[in-house]
Amino acid sequence: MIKRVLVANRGEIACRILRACREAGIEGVAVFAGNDSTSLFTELADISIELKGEGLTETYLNQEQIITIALENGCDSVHPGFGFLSERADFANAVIAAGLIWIGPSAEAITNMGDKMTARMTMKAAGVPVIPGVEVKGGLAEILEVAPSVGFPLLLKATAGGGGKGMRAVHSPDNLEIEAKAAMREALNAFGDDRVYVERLLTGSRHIEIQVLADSHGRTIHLGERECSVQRRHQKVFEESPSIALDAQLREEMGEAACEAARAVDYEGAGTVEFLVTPKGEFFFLEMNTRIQVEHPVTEMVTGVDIVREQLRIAAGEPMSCGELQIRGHAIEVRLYAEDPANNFLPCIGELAVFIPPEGPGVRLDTGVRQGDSVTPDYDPMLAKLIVWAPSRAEALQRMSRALDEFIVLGCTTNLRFLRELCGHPDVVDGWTTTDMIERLWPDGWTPDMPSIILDAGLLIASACESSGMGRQKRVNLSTTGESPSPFNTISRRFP
Amino acid sequence: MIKRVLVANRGEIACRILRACREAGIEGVAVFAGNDSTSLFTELADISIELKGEGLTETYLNQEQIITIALENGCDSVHPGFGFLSERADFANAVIAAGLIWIGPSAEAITNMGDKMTARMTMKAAGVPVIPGVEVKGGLAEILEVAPSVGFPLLLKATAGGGGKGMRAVHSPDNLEIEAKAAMREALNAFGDDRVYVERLLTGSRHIEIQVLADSHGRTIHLGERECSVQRRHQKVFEESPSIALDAQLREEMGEAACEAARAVDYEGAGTVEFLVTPKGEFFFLEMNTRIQVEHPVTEMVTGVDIVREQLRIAAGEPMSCGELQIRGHAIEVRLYAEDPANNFLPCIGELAVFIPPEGPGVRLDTGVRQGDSVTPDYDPMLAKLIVWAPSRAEALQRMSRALDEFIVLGCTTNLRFLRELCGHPDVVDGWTTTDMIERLWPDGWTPDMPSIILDAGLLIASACESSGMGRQKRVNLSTTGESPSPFNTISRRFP
Amino acid sequence: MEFKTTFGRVEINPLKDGNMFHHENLILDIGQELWLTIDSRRFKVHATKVGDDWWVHVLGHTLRLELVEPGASGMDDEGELTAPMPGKILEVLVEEGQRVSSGDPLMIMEAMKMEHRIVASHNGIVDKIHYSAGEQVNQGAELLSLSDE
Amino acid sequence: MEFKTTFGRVEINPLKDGNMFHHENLILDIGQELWLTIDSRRFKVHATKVGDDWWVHVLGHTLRLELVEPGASGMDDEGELTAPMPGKILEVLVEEGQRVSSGDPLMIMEAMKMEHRIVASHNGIVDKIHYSAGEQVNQGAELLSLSDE
Repeated sequence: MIKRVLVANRGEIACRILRACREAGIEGVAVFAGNDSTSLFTELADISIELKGEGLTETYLNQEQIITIALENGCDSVHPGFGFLSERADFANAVIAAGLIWIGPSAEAITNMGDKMTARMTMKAAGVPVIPGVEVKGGLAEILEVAPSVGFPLLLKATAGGGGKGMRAVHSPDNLEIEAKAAMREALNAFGDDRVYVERLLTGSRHIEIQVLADSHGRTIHLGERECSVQRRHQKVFEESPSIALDAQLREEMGEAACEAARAVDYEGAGTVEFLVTPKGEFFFLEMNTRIQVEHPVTEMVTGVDIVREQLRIAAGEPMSCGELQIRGHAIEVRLYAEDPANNFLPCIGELAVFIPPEGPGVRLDTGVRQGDSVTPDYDPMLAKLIVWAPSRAEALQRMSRALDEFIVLGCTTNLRFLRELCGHPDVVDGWTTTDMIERLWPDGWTPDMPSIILDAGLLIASACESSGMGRQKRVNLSTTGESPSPFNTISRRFP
Repeated sequence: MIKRVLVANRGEIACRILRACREAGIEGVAVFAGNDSTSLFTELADISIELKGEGLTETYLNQEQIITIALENGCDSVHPGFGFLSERADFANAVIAAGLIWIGPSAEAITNMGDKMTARMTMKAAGVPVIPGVEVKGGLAEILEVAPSVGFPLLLKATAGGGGKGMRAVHSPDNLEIEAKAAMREALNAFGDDRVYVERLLTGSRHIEIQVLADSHGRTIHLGERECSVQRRHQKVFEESPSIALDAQLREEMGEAACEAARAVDYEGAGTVEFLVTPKGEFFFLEMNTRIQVEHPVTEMVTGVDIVREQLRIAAGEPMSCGELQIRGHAIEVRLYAEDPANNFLPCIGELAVFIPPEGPGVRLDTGVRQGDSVTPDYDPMLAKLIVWAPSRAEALQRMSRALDEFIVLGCTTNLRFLRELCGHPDVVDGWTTTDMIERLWPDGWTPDMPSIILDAGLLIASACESSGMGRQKRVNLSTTGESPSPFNTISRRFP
Repeated sequence: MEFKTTFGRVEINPLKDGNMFHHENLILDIGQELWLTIDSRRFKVHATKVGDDWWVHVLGHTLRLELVEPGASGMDDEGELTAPMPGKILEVLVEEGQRVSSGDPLMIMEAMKMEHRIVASHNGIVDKIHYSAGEQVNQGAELLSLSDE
Repeated sequence: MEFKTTFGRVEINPLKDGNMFHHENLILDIGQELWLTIDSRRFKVHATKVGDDWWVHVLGHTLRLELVEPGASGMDDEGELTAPMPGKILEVLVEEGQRVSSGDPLMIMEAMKMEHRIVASHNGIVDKIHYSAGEQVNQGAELLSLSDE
């Protein structure tokens, strides 16, 4: 029985978990760094406690402080979300040692899967195919030595890592050293471990992952696949379920392989097994993410399973509530980033002076921000996940396009227009999505296709507003009666 | 093939239809009265045309003007939404006579079902059971004459009507005359027809309706039931699907009866057959609504069928795209009204100075308003429909409660708190929902259950804000940099 | 400071300390947002002023608190029957000088496409009728007055 | 009025007529909301000013238009390499006086938990290096300057 959960995370995933807790009748305790004191997720918690210190290490990565807060506030469990401490076996152990329930798999499962080399070896032993490559135990020298045997293009990956950090594609030997150093440094900063391994870069492949759930009553199931091929900088921007590349047989084979992978490490909870699928339909194990995944909503929408709520049930020792796998319709997620796609997708900062999400049937927004919030360099630049469901893939793309047309963000550059054009691109419409598709479609980088009438209109609007003194006007009268609402309208609004 | 639809409606249903058009690649033309010139639905249209004139009769009920606008703007079809002209056979005929496609059933089907007396007779002939009652052909005198034979309590219903207008419950002969006059007058104002009929009031019954779809390729199907028992002033406030009162056999019997009803009038398009179901499981035909229904979203969420999009397909002569009926999970809708439940649910007006809808998984909001809009006496006081889906009824109620907790509306009295208490009431949790449940649970009217600490907190907040000059302050600085966003933040925001 | 609430008039004078306001075990922090602390738990709250009314949202409850200007009469309006919303008078059911009992229907008005009945709030005599059938009325307009017997 | 856009500097001087502004076949109505009319179709548009930048949303496109104050220099910044966002310099790969080619990596900085490489925008000589490894930089800070050969 779980009664009070500490959510050791922030932003949209903290909101997601806190809402699930509220629905389950479980109290949610948020912890927040000083610069998050007015963030949305702190509003959704039953109790919000400030983390002392500055920077990630002293706050969201501070295991001791988080566990102390959990104990002082009567929590019986800890949900780590994704990122941060979610794949830290030592944290899982510390949580359990403190007498709390860890909402996730065992520390052993995290260790076995979190270390990519161990995971490769475990999977090989379990008969799951892995990508050709070399596990590097030494440092830079060994990378330089083994790279030629793997061949170019190759991929350097942080052994301890995930989320694109410490990952570098190397297309020729000329860049190998500088990329290897960068990958090792990023890996060290992100995961405290600079080990890197070298893998063949399988171009033209699809990134397809299987969601698995396993409870303590011996049941391990899969919830079908997510296709997450469309990536830039090795981070996903467009995810969908089901994948058009899978037929029922391949889905069952990959689903069974994923369940095997989970069983091989006595997995409990929600996890994701990632595969690369080649154009020929071969699939290779990439890694297992031993936590809830950013893109879990697409699976929730096609299967009808509330994955976060099942996590809570499983951690409490209850059996999963979901029945037979039942996939219905099609779901797509796009990730709204504060980044400039016209400048190599470089992150941007700014102020969400206007942030108006789309509405209407079949649209879900998972976000941790609302109008008025600032986008700072302190945290990940993902602003929101926009997810749609529709009876068919074609209708889901149409719905996503409609929703993106309604979405308005002013004050910070985002990839909104890029996502909109992506949804209308013939290759996406046809389903020809591969991990290198952004480079393939826009080899010289993406620039917005802006008709001159749009630029003219923009100039007209800006100049008219400026010359009307709108930029310095103190207040605009909202009502027709002459009574103005308080400025608290502005400061109190929320778009969760 | 439909290419450009005129939407002859306003508010949330116009938004719903315009979004469906956008997704289907069909252009949407909105028509709006002068007092709707900045309403949300006009933004969602490809073209928005102002209706000349004042009042409903000269604008949204002005058939001639609407058809002229459709022709002048190259429309090939008209969608009437619900209310307004949606059940006017003469309008359907005029649209067709103008060479346009009518997105709805034939004028004959509307006439047969719209006139409640004819509908009763048609259903009797088709073998569908109807409620004991008397069809009145004369006026007030005949009502007074036949009432005793029906017995009290009885229900007076507008023959031409729907939506609670012209409907009056009469519990004793003393009130009969005044109620009959009121019902006739309301009916005349709302439908241009003051005929009323007299029916036995079946207390303790459930209001259950079956959604049907029929295309021009000979296929007539049902999409399961909606339970709409929880009503005040004969208008629904809480709807759900599926109903716990139906087992698979009763669902199939009622579904078959509904399809029979549709076939009896050669129905095409989306329609709803309403039944009263007694505690013993007998069901009686109430009426058929020959249009899209306010509460259609709950059916969409459990069946995965996009009913509005199917309407567009059917009107274009295409077959329905939906396959076998597949009901998954549970959906609930509540209607947010500008009304004071503590004052007999009397409508209220005001300004939506703050309007912050809930977000998160499984939540859908269908609304035509956003923050800053005024609620006027000109139109129906329904502000929004909040719909949730979850794997089970218990989880759907928990999710609805969570969503209502997040919903914030300031500046106009609403039934928000009433809905929140309703969702937590043991009778609702147990599913003991009957058409008279609000009178049963709150015989002396509902008043909010407000702990004294809430009142204290409210007073503290109001006095602190007032004494800080917040009520007259010109602007609040949103950003941390000293740069303020323009007041256009305020005027340009939208919460569709 | 005094407010009219649905539970009557209440006076409150919180202690101010910078951006913090105190009242019994409640602390309100007025910064860019409003945060209320109750027994060391903090909650985001919302407030806006429309006309003389403060609208407050706190812990799922919505309150409308009408500010009473200092010096304003402490009397509530009595004996007046006002239009609950703008609309049209359809029928006047009584005459001036007529004796009525609490609950008797006095007028019928139409607004938001529904009919609403104006009923006597107490026993009395119809003193004055201000509108006749067919007339438009604004919200809060005094429709008729009842004197006590 | 002059604006810096991603397509260069543009001057625009719309005609004003009450709340209506005209430019070629475009009409903007500035009231409580902004409505743009193009060939008799009307569209809701959105605008807000943050600092010197007007942000505009029109027909699915988002524009950032920097207002150029009258009399301001018409020169764009040239030869300067600025920090694209706030962050920390991790490594300086060149020295002052060094000749570099367009595309050569010059510095590596870290921000938002990612590494970003600062590369030479054109062939030239490193004139001045303003930051060394380990230093924090603000967005827009000039990191180093390149002179043309």
